[in-house]
Amino acid sequence: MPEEDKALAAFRDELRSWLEANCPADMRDGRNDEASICWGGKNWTFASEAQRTWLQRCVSKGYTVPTWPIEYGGAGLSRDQEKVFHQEMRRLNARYPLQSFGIWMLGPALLHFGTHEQKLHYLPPIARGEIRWCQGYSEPGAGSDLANVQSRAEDKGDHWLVNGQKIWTSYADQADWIFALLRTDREAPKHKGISFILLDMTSPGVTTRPIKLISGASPFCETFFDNVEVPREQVVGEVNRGWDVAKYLLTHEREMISAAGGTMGSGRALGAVLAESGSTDTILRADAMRAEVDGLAVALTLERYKDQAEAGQGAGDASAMLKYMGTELNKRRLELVMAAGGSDALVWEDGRAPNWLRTKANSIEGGTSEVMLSIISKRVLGLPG
Amino acid sequence: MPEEDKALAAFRDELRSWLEANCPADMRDGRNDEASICWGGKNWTFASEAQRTWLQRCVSKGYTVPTWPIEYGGAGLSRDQEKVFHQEMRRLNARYPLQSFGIWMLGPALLHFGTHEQKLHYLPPIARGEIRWCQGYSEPGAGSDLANVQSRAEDKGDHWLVNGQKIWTSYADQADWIFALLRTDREAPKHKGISFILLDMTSPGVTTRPIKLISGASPFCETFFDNVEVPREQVVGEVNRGWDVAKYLLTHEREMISAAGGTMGSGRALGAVLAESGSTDTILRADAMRAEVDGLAVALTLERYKDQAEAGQGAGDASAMLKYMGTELNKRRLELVMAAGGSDALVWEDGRAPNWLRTKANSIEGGTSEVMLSIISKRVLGLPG
Amino acid sequence: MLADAARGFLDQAAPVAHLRGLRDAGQTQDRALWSEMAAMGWAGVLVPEDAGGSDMGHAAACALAGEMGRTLVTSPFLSTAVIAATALRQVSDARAAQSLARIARGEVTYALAIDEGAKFDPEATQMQARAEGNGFRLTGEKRFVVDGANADRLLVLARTDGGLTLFEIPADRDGITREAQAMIDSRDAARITLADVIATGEDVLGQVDDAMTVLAPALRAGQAALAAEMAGLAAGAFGMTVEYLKERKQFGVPIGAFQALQHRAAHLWCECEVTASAVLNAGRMLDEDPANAAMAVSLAKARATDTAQRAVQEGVQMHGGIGMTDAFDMGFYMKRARVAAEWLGDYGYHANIVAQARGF
Amino acid sequence: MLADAARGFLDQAAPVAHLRGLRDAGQTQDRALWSEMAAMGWAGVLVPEDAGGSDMGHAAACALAGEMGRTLVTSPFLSTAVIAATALRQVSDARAAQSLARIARGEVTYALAIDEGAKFDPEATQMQARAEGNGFRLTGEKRFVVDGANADRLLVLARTDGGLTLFEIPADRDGITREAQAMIDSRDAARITLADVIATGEDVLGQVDDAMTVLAPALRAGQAALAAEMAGLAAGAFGMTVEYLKERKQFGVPIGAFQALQHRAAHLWCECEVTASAVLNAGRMLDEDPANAAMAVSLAKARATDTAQRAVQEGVQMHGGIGMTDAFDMGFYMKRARVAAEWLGDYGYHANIVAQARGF
Repeated sequence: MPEEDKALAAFRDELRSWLEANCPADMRDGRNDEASICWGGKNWTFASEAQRTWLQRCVSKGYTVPTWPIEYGGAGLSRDQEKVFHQEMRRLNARYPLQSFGIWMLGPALLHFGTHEQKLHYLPPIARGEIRWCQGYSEPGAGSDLANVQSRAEDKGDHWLVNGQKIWTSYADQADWIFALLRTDREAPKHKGISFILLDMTSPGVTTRPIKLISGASPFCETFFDNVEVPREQVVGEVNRGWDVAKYLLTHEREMISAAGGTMGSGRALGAVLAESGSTDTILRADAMRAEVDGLAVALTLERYKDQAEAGQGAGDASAMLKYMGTELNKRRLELVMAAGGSDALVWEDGRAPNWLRTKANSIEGGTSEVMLSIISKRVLGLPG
Repeated sequence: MPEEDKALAAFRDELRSWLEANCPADMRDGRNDEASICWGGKNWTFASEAQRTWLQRCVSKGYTVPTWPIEYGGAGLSRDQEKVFHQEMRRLNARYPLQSFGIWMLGPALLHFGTHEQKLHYLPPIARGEIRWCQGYSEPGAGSDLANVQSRAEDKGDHWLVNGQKIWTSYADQADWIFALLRTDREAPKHKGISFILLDMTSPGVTTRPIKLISGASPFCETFFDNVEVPREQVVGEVNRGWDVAKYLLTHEREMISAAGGTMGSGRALGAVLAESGSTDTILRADAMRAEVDGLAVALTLERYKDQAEAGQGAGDASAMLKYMGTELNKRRLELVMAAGGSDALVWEDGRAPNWLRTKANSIEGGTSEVMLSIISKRVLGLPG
Repeated sequence: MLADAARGFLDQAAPVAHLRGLRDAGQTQDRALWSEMAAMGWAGVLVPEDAGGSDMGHAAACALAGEMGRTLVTSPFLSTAVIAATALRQVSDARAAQSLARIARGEVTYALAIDEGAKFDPEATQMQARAEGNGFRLTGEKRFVVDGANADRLLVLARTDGGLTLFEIPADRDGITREAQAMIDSRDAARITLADVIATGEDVLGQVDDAMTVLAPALRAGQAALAAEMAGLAAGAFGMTVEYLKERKQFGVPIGAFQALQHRAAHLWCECEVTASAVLNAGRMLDEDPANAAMAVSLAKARATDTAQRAVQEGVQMHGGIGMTDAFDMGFYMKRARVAAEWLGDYGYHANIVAQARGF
Repeated sequence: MLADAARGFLDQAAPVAHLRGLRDAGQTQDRALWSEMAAMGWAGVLVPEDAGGSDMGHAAACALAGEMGRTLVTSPFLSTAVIAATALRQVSDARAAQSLARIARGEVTYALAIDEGAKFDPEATQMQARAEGNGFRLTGEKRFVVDGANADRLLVLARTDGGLTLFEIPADRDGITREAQAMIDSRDAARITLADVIATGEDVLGQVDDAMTVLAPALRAGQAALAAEMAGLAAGAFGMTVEYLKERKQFGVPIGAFQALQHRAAHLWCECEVTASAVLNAGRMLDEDPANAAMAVSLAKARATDTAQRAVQEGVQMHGGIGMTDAFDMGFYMKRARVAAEWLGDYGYHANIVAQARGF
């Protein structure tokens, strides 16, 4: 066995022992639905003692953000180690100890664009689940035209004065801080006058209003800024260059959302869903077979792109493909889960319907499928217009 | 029974007896493939004595063009009688005695736009299968932009002088006459300077060259006009208003092509194809079931639009729907026939492959599927742009 | 004509906001609305004239159902005026005539209790109707009984010694427990338990051990009308979507100017047109040749299920974020399309009937 | 690296025009081209180094097959260098080693004779191998024997007393009649009749009654390489289509500026990328964990079949009339995609293997 493989095997052994010894029994059910997720934050109420214990133990090892550098609260794992980490987590059917927009979105942005001071200040509290972040990108009426930012941050010398409105801010009503795109130069072309700014949601002048969705849940809010004062240094990257940060994060977000569909390879096979339903329906079976074939292949594609990213080839515009294929697949998959469930799945309390309806937003949020296809068409294929 | 129904029943009885007595046994195999069709024309060689007899007997009753007026060689049937006619033909599995672009295309154009003299002159020879027509619309490089007509007919007083080139002229090498779109005013806007002109293919200066297709067959030609002189009166409709005739015929052609897919309801069910193959493949079966459901519904739609046309509501732009759905369906259907046939169908002599490949042209000729969708989008739905 | 009049009435009396209002109030029926419909002859659309009905036939019933689908009207129309009325018409006795007359007057509502598993499958019925004296004792559980929580009377399919038997009983008979389910389409569906419920010979609709003579025509009528409702639903969702494409602007132009959306909208319109043909054909066949209408009905239900799902999926996607909000109506269409897809047989169930009729 | 070099060579030596030339000349093989490939180590890609091979593994074989798919290269690569070589490698005797060496030198070509019906189904093999003395007598008919008219030797699957047995015999042995079929993809496939053909124990590859130990790995290797060829074919057809979208003008603009076509092209690219992942994974699994590679291989063949068909259908449609002409290359892609779809198991066959592995 080459030296490298030996080191990896040793890491696996050590990790496996640690997980066996430290993951509470109640955290080994593999659940990842709304009710079981630990989001963290100042106002977080743990659903169980096991959830609290599991978070604390993972924090102590840096396992909430395994690939982040150790000095920012991570475990500094390599890509190969990360794969082992996920494999071992799955082997134990362990829940993820913490999930958050801080981990998924702001963290990567800060790691790429932030100053050392910003990283030291903001990342560890994210890794520890102490500060919960939300994302302020979309504005009413802007839709897919994300650069159409009207909310503005005026330069008042030592602070920014923020006014405007955001929409589709996920869990803004429960978040402690928000990272937002704000217009800092109204004269510049659309993409050139935007900055990426961090705001404390408890600042005077910030209010939120949940938006009720067709699933009955309210994961999104409208967020209003009324003369909010924001310290000057809370800009990430250069002033008026926030669109660069946003683009970077959009790519990241696409990969994240596509993972929802892409994890099918490791998740629950449609075969099990179908077998459980006892259905002998030819059409349903054929559709599920196709979806399973496609799901496995999309999952492999996600892995392939992650490997390429590790090797220094970022997915770049191709992340639009992952987002598009992953979310469209997830919609198909949940349609099949509903069909397999028959009338049982049509009752709210059954729980399948909200998940099904939630998937419909996957191909809209973080850039619609249509926007993804246009990105591919123009930037990957080089088609005109 | 109402008076009307009684008359129809009497017509059915009479027709049934006539068909039983007159349709030769060899013409009762329901075949409609290339090898069995009777196209007629000056150079036509009957494939069998039965084919000749069947044509002659039908001509004597006007049954080659059952809905045309009697004075032009038809049987003057009403829409209800026409339905009965097709039902009784199908009941006997009778072949159609004659098929031709004269019947499908030029006839309807002349009935609508021609003078009484033109009708008397051109229609009866079509009905009798004496003159075979082809259609000269497309030009090299014009593609879907049919009004992009470069071939021109110059006004020389008593005659037109025709120069240019047509492409995709079906069976031009076997046709006696051609109806063509030719530019008669080079200054006018694109759609305004075109005339619909009839040409004798034996005129000096007309040459044809067959185009070999991927199916191995050559149903289409390139046709060249080199200083061809055409008598002045051989224009249908007004000079420079040929686009009106063309549009009318395009609608007609769409319905005709869509019928290929649309007759599935009366044609061979995919179930029989599948049963014969002995396949137990879930995917193939499910796809065939879906195609059968869709095929029956498209066939009903074709009937519904024909009924509306009879009631005075022309299908108009909606014919684009019939064309689009019919041809796309036919492509799906032949893909399934090939899949059911397995490796047997992959040998040229088996005969299924040429039919399969031929269907690929259905969604291109007579206006592509994309053109049909754009027509629907703009003219039916009123979407902008 | 009928459809136009119905549309005019429903646009006023029962737009989607009416369903929203009922839902927000925690209700699943509006008896006053049903009385108005009855007064217009809708409740009696399939009731013979001598029983006080308008006897307009299945094509007309489908036309009404289509209009109701367009604005997601909640009413006992399908369960009572279509399914129960058709079942009762198969029986020519005075009691049935009386029941039909009450249906036509809007005085009584019905629900059809068949399903016991998660999928429509009448032949799999296990509910026991044990013979006792001159009558029966019914025991078992029915699921997904559409309109079951509000209905006055139930049509219950149960297994007797020699086959299946259809019972017509009041919904409040001793031993019956009804549990209203919170359905995603905000309509009435119930889980109904029968514990040793007494049924006499008089409660049998049609003949003992021969439910299908009465039930099969009723099911076909219901399936055709449900297909019509779904085709109307698809048209309603599609209409909303086309309007939105014309008015909503992105990147400075109406999104309906984007060719990719144009072609998808055009395709969807084609699907709606083709489905409309299948639905019209089903209604016509039920009126003209009911004995041979099974394939036509299944064709309509299969096509309508498929088209409605496409229409709502494209509807939500083309509306973007707003389509996902409860404040917007598209979600109601999506949820109803899902429930209607399952009721009285899903796509696969009906496609299979078509396939068998076509020699698969 | 390997793929880039291969592409450079094939673009010169075997563009689609090469296949067209063979077809127009009524031929289905080019032995000179195969010799060149052998000289580059391609014929021995799966032959051990001590038998003179380059032993580059399945991932490399798939990479080569992918490049051949791109320009529809006609060669004995799959039948000989992949399938036969993998079968022979399962046997560790001197004869097999000798055969492998001859394969690596490009001296001998093989064809795999399994199918007897219209669909791939090895277990359904009926060809009789009757025991006689120390040997066998083979009688029966094989269909769709790819490369069978030109091959020097045949791998024949037949039924022996206790199961299936794989025979490795010269194609010109007494009693063998080969009938070349005019295939739509203009390649070699034959119908082969065996009438009382003598086979000795030496002709058995592996053990009597146990064909699958040798055949199964060979089939998986062939299926993976065929999937790679189809993925390459899809990429080739797609590349032609994208170029055409950029250059062809209609209504005054390049047709690639029409958003509806853009989105379809973008979708097709996504499908190609996803299929590429499945193909890469199949090659890797065959190299790293061959015992557990079955699902990965079937996943690749299913995806590649689906993607290739999409690519050629969109390719013909987007090219309009010209795509239908024989003078244009797209038709060759369409016809090869159809044949490759059937060879070694179609979409349904492989999707079913995936489904079973996933608990369906």
